[in-house]
Amino acid sequence: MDDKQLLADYRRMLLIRRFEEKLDSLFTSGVIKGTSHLYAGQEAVAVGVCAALRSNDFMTSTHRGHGHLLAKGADPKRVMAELFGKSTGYSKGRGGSQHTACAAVGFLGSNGITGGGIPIATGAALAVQMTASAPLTKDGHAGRNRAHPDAVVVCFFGEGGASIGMFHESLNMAGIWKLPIIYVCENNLYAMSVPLHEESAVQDIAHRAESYGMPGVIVDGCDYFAVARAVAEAAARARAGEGPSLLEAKTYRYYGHSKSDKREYRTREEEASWKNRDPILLLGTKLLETDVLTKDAQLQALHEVDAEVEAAVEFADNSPEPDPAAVLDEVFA
Amino acid sequence: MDDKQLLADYRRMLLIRRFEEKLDSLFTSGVIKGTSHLYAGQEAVAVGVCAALRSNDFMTSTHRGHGHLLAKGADPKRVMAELFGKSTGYSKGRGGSQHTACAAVGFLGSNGITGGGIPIATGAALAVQMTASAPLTKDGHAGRNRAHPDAVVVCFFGEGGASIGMFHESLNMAGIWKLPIIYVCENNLYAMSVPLHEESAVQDIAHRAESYGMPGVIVDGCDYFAVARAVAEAAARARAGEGPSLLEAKTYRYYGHSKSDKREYRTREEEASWKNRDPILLLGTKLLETDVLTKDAQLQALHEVDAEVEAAVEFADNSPEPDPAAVLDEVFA
Amino acid sequence: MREMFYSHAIREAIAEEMERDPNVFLLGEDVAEYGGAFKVTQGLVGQFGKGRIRNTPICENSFVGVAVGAAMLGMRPVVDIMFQDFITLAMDQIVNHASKIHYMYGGQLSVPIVIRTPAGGGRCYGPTHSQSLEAWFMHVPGLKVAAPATAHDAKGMLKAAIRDNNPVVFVESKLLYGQKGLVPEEDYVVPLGQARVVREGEHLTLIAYSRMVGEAERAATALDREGISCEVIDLRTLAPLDLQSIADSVVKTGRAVVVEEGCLTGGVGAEVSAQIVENCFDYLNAPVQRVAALDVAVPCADALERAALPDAGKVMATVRQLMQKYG
Amino acid sequence: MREMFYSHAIREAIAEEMERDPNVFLLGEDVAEYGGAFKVTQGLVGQFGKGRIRNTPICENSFVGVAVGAAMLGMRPVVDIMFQDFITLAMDQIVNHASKIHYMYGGQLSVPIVIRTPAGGGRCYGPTHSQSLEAWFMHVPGLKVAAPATAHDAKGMLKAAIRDNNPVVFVESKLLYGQKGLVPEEDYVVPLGQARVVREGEHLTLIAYSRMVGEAERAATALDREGISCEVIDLRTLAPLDLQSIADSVVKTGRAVVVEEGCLTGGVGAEVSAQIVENCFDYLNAPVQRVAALDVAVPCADALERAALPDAGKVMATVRQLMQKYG
Ligand SMILES: Cc1ncc(C[n+]2csc(CCOP(=O)(O)OP(=O)(O)O)c2C)c(N)n1
Ligand SMILES: Cc1ncc(C[n+]2csc(CCOP(=O)(O)OP(=O)(O)O)c2C)c(N)n1
Ligand SMILES: [Mg+2]
Ligand SMILES: [Mg+2]
Repeated sequence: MDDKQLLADYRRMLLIRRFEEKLDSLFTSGVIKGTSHLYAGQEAVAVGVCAALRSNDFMTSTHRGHGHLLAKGADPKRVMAELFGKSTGYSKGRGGSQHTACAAVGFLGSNGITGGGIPIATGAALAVQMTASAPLTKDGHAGRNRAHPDAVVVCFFGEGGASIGMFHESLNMAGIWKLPIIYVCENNLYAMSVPLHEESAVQDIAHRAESYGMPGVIVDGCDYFAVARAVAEAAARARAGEGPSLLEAKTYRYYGHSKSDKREYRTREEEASWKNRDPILLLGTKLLETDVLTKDAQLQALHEVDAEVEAAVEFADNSPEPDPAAVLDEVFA
Repeated sequence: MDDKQLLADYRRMLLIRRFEEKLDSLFTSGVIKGTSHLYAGQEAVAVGVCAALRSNDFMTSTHRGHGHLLAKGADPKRVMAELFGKSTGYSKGRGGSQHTACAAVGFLGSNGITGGGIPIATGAALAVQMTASAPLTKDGHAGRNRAHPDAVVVCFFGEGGASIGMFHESLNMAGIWKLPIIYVCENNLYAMSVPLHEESAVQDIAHRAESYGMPGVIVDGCDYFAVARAVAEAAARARAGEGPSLLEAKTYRYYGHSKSDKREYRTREEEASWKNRDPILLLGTKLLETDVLTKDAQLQALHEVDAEVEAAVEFADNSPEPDPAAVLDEVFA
Repeated sequence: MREMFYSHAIREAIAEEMERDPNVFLLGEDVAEYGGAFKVTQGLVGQFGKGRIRNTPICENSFVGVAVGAAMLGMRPVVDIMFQDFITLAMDQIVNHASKIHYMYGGQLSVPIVIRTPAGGGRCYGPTHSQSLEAWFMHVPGLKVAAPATAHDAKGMLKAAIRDNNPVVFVESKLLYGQKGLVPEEDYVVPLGQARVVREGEHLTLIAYSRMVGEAERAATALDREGISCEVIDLRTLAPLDLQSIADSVVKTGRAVVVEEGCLTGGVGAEVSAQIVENCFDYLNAPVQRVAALDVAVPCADALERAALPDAGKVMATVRQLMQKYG
Repeated sequence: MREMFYSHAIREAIAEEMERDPNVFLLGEDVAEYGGAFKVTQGLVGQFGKGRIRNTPICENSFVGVAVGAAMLGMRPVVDIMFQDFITLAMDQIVNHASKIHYMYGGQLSVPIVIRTPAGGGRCYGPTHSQSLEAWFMHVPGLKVAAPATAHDAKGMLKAAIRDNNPVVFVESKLLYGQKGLVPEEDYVVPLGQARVVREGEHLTLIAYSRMVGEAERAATALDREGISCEVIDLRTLAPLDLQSIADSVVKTGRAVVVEEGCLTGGVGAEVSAQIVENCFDYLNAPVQRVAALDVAVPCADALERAALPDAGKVMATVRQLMQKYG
């Protein structure tokens, strides 16, 4: 990774953090309705993954999708607008936090159903593989979302999502068909309030990879470099036709599961110990140490992302409400 | 195992074989309608499993359930009557081959949905565990099917059924809760026409046990003794509160998947090689060698089971058709 | 009588039944310490422990299946499906197993489970967290479907459901959880299968269930001032459906409008309408009408969600139009 | 025109669309060498190879999800659900994903998939292999539901479904597979959403789809001899429903009976009945009636199965009764 990318990625992690902190206050103050699941604390995973991807690679996400969206290159303005329920949001206000896609950057959707994105990602990888093995002569419907024959698909899910049948079913198919896909489990120790040991009899999700004939790798989800390295390897494997990988990133979410969560199922000490290894802090320190970043540049980055977040809020705020008369538009394609 | 049980089990395996052979001809000649999945070839699994169980242990089964039913002690007459669609069948003709239960012997049903019995078995094991840990003071509804606190549950499924999400979801729960259950995968190499390597990226289903924190054991499904030994160990584990086990029995079905199957997806050579290690032949030879069985007793056993099968057919044939006017009976309990 | 939240009434029903019958237990995601997504079961784990208030991993089909298996051996599980939208994942165990086991195994086994599940929109949760899918379950023989509209009924019907020997889909309402109602001090049960006349009227029968009962009442109150007198019926149970109560009212008023929060096409209203026509045709002075959600995924944005979902205003508009043409 | 089995017409439609469009591919259990449980896709693997005629492991929800994901990237998967009963396992991917993706993601992505699935009883397969659950899918916005009754329509509608940019649940019939019908030589498409007048009549409209169209025709022929003239309408597509064709006929005859193989309560007939009442009330001379399966799991034994399922005889009985009272 060159310095430019490192700086950009550091900035991207900051952006995600500040975006989520802003959201938290917008929710608390009642400006935004509905619900939301904040990504703060897990930034090194999303940004580390994307550091090793190409822009035309694909991604599916979860209920906790803002970080993934922003890391993949979605416009914070339109993400924020979606959260505000405005017509300028990526989903035109119909989807909200849990149902935002950004096809232009290959982001195939956040997903309100735990595990729901896993088979979808697997199918996207199948489309990529079929496109690669037999270059298609005709365009797909509207040709908009054509798979590139050398693309890989990244599929995010939580360790809670690894309990649902779709995890097993999908990894099995990917293993049999040797699909170009990287399954990334963000193990943040809790599914809502349920701790890992009540969700799974084993503590490492990555070991399940053996059941599907693919490599399983555990990485430190607070370490941007570790994540990027592991994904680069998995992506190379996938592009070489060697099939899928399962990565497990050990990580932690700073906020409650959703806005109504008081976090009574975990201790403030546990939270503090994770915050000691804050992914942005870790990367920043490293970049300062290696002179990629200066204190000044760091401050400037913070100012810039704050401005970007403010601009997003302003954009969202000033955007028009969706027209209720158009509620039935686009039910069918 | 004492000689008496060995002889009884040998006879039971013969009974299953002859029962299925009879069924095949009844289907071919059009006497029985509907469909059926014959168990011939896999007898050492069902009977070996039951050799290590107590009569008040529980069992769930699959679409291929006749062998399991007969091994668990169901009456061949009433099984046959169910296949004939008669009112004397265990399910009063409503269920047929794929939907037969025999609550009296703890047989919780054959099942038309691949994998459908896996969570049900897991729930039965939970009932057993809850009964054991907190002896219940009141009877359940009608009190008929009460769990015994020291019971174990055996859950049968095929390697094809190990692909469905319920396999993963259920074993995960059993692993977390340390339930008294034995999952027995009968790996007969095909799910209908689909060979193992198109169903799974790995060839041994037993290794998946690691994903759920339970032991996984592979046994020769043609070897009655091997199956019985493995189940005895797993049952002891379960009764001691040490939790679930996954057993994989490598086996083979002699007939096609169902009556319409011409077996074009496998070779006659492969079939012949498995028949060389026929489970009944193997056990018979062993029992003859060790003088548990004599040639005369063997011949007599064959006559007896044939008579039993004939009696079952006669019973079924002479039993009354269900009354169409009663079609709505028992929709609700 | 005490004033009580709908959600607390449900909690009390569970607690009382668990006290009464050691076979009753609860399972689902986050039901223990967290008390469920809507805090309905909060506090129960302190009283009954984690064995009987049992957190599950995220696996709707199989934890419903676990309940089915446990029920077959005499337990009486109460399963929590956090949002009704997730019941899509459990359709196999509900439809192919729970609903059929008693009948298809010749009456040897039964499946006394209750599947509690909050339905409906109005909270800007979006397409996968706002659906009302209960109409599907009316189409499944062997299932009962309950959908109480008040705290009183929520408690009484849940107790009836837990004591029932059959699988019951128990539809709750996210927006009703926070509404209060009067609940008797003493032990009581509201039998499944009995509708309730909420309000008497002459000109037209409004038929609703769950949250839409309140909207129908509001509409009736407003329409009264316009000289249109509506009888309001709360179905309470969708299966079995209390046709007698519906017919008694429609025979009297000659007009009916069915109100539901689910999508119009193929909804509960279709069945109710068909049964009214089959049984009261000679008494009908007007076509049976339906007020329901538009046939669209429930959108997130407030303005869109309000456009998609039915409410008292839409009920009034439909009734006015009907009375104009057939009054 | 050629005489052709319903099953072969389906196979031909798939083959032609796969020839025409390289994005079309097939996936499901045993679809390759085995040709599917009912041999519908037999031979296709020889023509198109295992990449495009793709066996899957047994995992209905996820292989439907795989189709959804592939479709989002421009493929046009045709998914085989071996028995409609197993679609219960795939409800999440169909309802929460396939049907909603286009709308809920703001129109950025679409999901052109076809889910082929044989429904119905009559083969003594028992409760988990005989259901007709298509009514559920009418209740899901964003889905189309097709259910052809003839070889001609099976081919033409499947081609239309494959070319459609939306998810289509394509209901086939186990008992129709072995029936022959005339199929044009040339390429043709039967658009989704257009019903067909099978037979003209004066006194009453019989409305049916899939296998029940034949039963309705048989009933109509027999009733003709008794002086009752029935118009028979084949809905062909359940969603979108061709209300115009239904209304045109009912306005003419003044009476309607809806016939379906699924269970009565909450079935397709309920919706059709409700729409007829809403739109043709002033023309109705009799209550709309429904003929459907009894509300029971389809039992295995022949005598019980026949008692549970509708047929021409039951249609005739209902019509006679109706004409006696409202003739
Ligand atoms: C099928 C389904 N079941 C339950 C839920 C409710 N739910 C939303 S997020 C969540 C926990 C997910 O945990 P995990 O996968 O670990 O992701 P995390 O929230 O920790 O990022 C649950 C239970 C859901 N959305 N979908
Ligand atoms: C959910 C579901 N999908 C598909 C089927 C159709 N089906 C019945 S048996 C079978 C193969 C099962 O294979 P396996 O589990 O290995 O058992 P075996 O038949 O080999 O004994 C299939 C696909 C079904 N019954 N249920
Ligand atoms: Mg988590
Ligand atoms: Mg097999």
